[in-house]
Amino acid sequence: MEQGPLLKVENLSKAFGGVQAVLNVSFALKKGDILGIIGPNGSGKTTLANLTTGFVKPDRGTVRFKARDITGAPPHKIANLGLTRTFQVMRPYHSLSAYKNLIVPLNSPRVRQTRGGKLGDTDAVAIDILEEIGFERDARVPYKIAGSLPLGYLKRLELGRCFALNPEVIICDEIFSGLSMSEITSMIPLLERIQMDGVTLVMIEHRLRELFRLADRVIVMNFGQKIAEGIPLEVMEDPEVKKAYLGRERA
Amino acid sequence: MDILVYGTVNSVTFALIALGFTLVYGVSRIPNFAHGSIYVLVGFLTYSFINDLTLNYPLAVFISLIIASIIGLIIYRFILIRLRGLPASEIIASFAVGLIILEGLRLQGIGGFKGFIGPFYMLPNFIEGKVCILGVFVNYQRLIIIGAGLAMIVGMSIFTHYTKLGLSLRAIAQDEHAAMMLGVNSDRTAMISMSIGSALAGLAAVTILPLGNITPEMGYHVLIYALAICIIGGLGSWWGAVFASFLLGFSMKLSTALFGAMWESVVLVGTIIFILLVKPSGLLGKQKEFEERV
Amino acid sequence: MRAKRLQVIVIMGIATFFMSGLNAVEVRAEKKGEPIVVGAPVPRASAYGQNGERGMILAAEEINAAGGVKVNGVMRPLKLEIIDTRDEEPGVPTSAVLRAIEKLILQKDSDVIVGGPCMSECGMAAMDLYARYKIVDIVSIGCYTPSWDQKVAKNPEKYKYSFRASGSVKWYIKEALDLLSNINSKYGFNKLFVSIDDSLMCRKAAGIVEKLAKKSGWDIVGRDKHPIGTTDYSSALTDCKKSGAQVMFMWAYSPETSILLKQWADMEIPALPIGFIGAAEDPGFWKATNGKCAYSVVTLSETGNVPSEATSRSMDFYNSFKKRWDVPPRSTGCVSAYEALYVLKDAVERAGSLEDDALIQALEKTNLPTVRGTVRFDKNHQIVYGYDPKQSVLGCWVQWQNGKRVQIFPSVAATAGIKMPPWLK
Amino acid sequence: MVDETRRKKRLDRSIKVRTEGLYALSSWTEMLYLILPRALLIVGLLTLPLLLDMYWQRVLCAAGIYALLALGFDLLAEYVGLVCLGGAFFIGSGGYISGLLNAHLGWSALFCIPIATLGGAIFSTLVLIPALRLRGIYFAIISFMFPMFARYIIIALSIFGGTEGISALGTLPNVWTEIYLILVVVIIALFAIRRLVNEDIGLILRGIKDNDQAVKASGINITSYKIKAVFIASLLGSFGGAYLSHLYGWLGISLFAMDFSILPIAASVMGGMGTLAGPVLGAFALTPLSEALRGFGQLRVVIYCFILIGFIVYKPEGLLNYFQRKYHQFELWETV
Repeated sequence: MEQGPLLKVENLSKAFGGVQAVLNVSFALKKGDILGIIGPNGSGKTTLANLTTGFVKPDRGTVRFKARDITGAPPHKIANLGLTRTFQVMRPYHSLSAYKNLIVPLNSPRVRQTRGGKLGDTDAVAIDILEEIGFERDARVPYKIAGSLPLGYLKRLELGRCFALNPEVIICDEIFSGLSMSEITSMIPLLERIQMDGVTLVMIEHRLRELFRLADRVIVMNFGQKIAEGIPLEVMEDPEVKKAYLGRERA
Repeated sequence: MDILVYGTVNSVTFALIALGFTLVYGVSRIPNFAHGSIYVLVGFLTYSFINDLTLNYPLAVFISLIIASIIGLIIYRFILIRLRGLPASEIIASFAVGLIILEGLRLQGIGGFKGFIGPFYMLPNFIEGKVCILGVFVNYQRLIIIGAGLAMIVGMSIFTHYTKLGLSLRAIAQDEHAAMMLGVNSDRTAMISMSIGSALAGLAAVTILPLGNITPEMGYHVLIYALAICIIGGLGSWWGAVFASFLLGFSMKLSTALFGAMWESVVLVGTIIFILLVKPSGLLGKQKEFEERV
Repeated sequence: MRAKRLQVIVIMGIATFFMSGLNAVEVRAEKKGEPIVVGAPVPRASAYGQNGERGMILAAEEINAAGGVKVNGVMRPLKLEIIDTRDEEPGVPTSAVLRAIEKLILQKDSDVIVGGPCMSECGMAAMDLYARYKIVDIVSIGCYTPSWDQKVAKNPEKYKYSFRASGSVKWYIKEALDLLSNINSKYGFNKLFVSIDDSLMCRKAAGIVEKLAKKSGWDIVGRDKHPIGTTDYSSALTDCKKSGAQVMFMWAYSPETSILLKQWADMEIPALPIGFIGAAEDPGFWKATNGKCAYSVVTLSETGNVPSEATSRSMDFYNSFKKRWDVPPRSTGCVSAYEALYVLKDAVERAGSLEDDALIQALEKTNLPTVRGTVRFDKNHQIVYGYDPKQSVLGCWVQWQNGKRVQIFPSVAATAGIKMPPWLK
Repeated sequence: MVDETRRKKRLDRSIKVRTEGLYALSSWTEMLYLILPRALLIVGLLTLPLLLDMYWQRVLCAAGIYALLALGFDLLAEYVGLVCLGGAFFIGSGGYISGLLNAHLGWSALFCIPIATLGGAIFSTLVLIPALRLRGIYFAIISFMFPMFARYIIIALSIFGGTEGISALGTLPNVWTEIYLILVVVIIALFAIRRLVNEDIGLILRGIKDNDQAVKASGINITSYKIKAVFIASLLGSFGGAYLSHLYGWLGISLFAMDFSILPIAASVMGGMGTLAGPVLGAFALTPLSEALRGFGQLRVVIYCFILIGFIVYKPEGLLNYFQRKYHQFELWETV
């Protein structure tokens, strides 16, 4: 049976001062999808993520999550419904050890509910999650101070922070950026596994080749507007998209 | 009419007081809690130069301003430079410097220094006399304040837009790291901003103080006014500060006229709290400022 | 290495400071009996405090020079322990002031406390401290609140340790009204303009004055409340001129009042300024206003702050104060603090000991002729003010005449009559 | 001056390394090594009053109040990221509530203090809630304004005793209750808060300071956690205020004095920000220092400020971090 979309965004717009960061963007997300959002720098991708997850209030438009209007709701409420995100700029709680970073989401109302109000030993739960996300327990990586971890682990930690929340949707904001090829290669199966666990992913990315291996569908943005949507390779043939990307390269 | 004319004078007074503070904060993100003390110090210095050393008035003013800017320089060079980025330490250290100045002015009997105790320290008016504007008597000193205030605002905006030094100040204010990469020396600029800020405090003092008496307690009031205006106006923004000065100047005059003078302070502090709560970015603050504050 | 040396220097510097700082203000005395320690809490940075402190030091020096206080045949010198309470300064909580007083009581082993604190909030709170430590105190600088003697009246047993040698606002208001009546009967003036600082205390006090003045036949023809810090009074003065007032009654403590009086002279307002004008009390006021304060009438609270022949000692006090400090006494707190030590000496000598109950009884029976009259305390331990120097102590209203403050009221102590400005006829 | 061929090297003491893992404790010396500093603090604070004369006992009472404020300040500043310059507001609300209850209803001081502690904390937290979304210097300045606002309101409306305040309030039963009440509360508060910051709530608060966005994205309502933290800090302050008003039997607008806002911060900076025990130590060092300087009369404040600036500039790590380093590490010179 056909289900309604999990996340439905309609006509979102936001202007900062005189700059129209996002204009009339709509998209829908089905459960189990991996949706890619691409576009040149400054095309409004991160703002779109901010608008969807409640960090910035839209000027116009609506966001519906599981048929519920969450437009303008505070971020923590949206997160508790199961829609969360990673951040482009990695800022872990650097004075804490890695697993302690997960204590924060584990204390959220959502986790408490899904685990029946009983958390037990949160530290143990946190370490389990980290191991799942690729922290070698034997090498004592989960116990290291977050500030001292290499970027690859930080990205995983960020993902783990979202994953600990038992989310239905994770919006990943440039999770590949700054990573080496081999790091990305090891990250892709992880994302796939997360998706298999029933988490729907939205990936905001610059690295097109890697994204296309994962994504079912992509949205292309330029100057705050959606210019194309479809199957990855087909979208790239779209003249608008070519113009947006090639035009930039020529400049 | 009364309210209009005196509200304007009041407002320009506030603007004069606040501009130095805004400059320093805008450029170096240092809340200079010694601002009020420097203001008072310049008042007393000028007084002493005129009365004890019998210098003529403009010379006395000039020397005091130089001293003020040197003090600003010293405060930054020897104290604040080591505390950049630690707001609590910056506040404590600059407040302590301010206290040293204020209490030092009152010390008695050290090296024959009598201490500035009592209410009789006044600076002479530049020009005595008054005119009638819109049916209200205004003395020349007040017009001078308005003139000085306008001159300062215009002067500062020319300075920050068209001189190399001013541009580097603005660069630091907008993005410290980028400016440093472009070869602007952040410490040197901050130091200069402190010394200009202190001189501006002094300039405010010599134009405003002839209207009344100089007492060390004024240091605290000046500090509070400066804080208030900068917060309301949006830090680092000239026009914000000017606008906030007018808002406060008039709301205080109005509250005095409507409810009596004891509500003046209530209105002052109430306005600050209200504006910060309702519009945290300050009246003219932009999104960047908003993100910084909330 | 360098840091080490710096450390040593700093530590040594601090140590020297500590040693030199101790006993900074000890009044030299001949070594005979053990000294009587008089704790003196004083806000040293305020004009009133500084003034009171000078009065006390002068008195202690005089008493010690004359041999000290005779207790049971032993001559014991006075040792004044002055402590800076910093009340009247912004940001200082009353608890810090009280702690300073506790230092005097507990650590300096003061036998009695004389002097401040000035601020009413501190003064009232200090009474409980004196009751707690059972130590006699004579309030003699500031703390004019009428609640003080009410508090003693409410619980005389508990607060028996507290005496007040400085006045109460209540009496000063009565004095002001009597002065007004004097003027009324002498010049036939009956139109009053009231100009005050817009502060709670001034409004309250001026309200009482207005009410009582109306009763004694004055017309209140106009009012002006100016916010503290006002620096232009021309509109208020214009109102005053228009209202036809003959007397401008003022209650203002902000220093900017000097500007008001300057403008008063410039505009030749035909109303005599009389009142509680903090700024005009200062001997430097004439110079500060370029002589434009001439004719204004102000109270200095205590006879003796200006030359007067009210009692045999008034002139002596004025002269020796001027000799000791190079400046004439200022006003409030000066004479009372000076006298308080003599009152203490007298009471201790009569009691023959420093034991509380004996001392309190002796103080209650005080009947000591001194600078501003005869010191007596009423049943609430409040010094008795009045117009007869043989029964009570006298206040002091002066007028600025030819660069000097000249006493014009109470009549017994007056050295001149009121002069009217030429533009007031 | 500085010898270029040598440099200072710091190494952990071996016992520190051995005692780090909690399960590895094997000998009494190791236990002692861990317990000694804590025991020293508790025993030191509790025996101090027995060694001091009455005046210094009173100073200790005041130091205790500043210690509570400093503790609250440190908690808010270093664990939540709220630099609160409004300590006086907590003192004032606690002091006024307790004092008014005592003066008007005649309840005893020992009964009023707990009520006022709770009441004052609830009141000041409610008032501060709208300001909680502000950050950094903006929160600092608005919190600095609140005590002044309260003061002006009391003066303007002439309520609660107006400018003169109310005196002759009930005091505590005896000197020993006075001093041990505050010391015990300080010790309990210190250890309770040290414990708290290592619990989950403490981690979340630290998370808010480090990166509030991520905390929001983790489904945590940061405002409610900030409120909790402010409530805890204001509990400490309100207790201090309530206690103060009964220590001297007085209440007045100077309960909102700037000293109560500024001094605790100085104590925290001096003691070592973020260590919790440091600010307490700082308060117990700074208050007596300020009293010891009274001998200088007016010079006191000037000298005091110089010492303070010296500390901030030349020993910015603070006393506690310095001692900690000396305790845990040794230094040696090595040639380069």
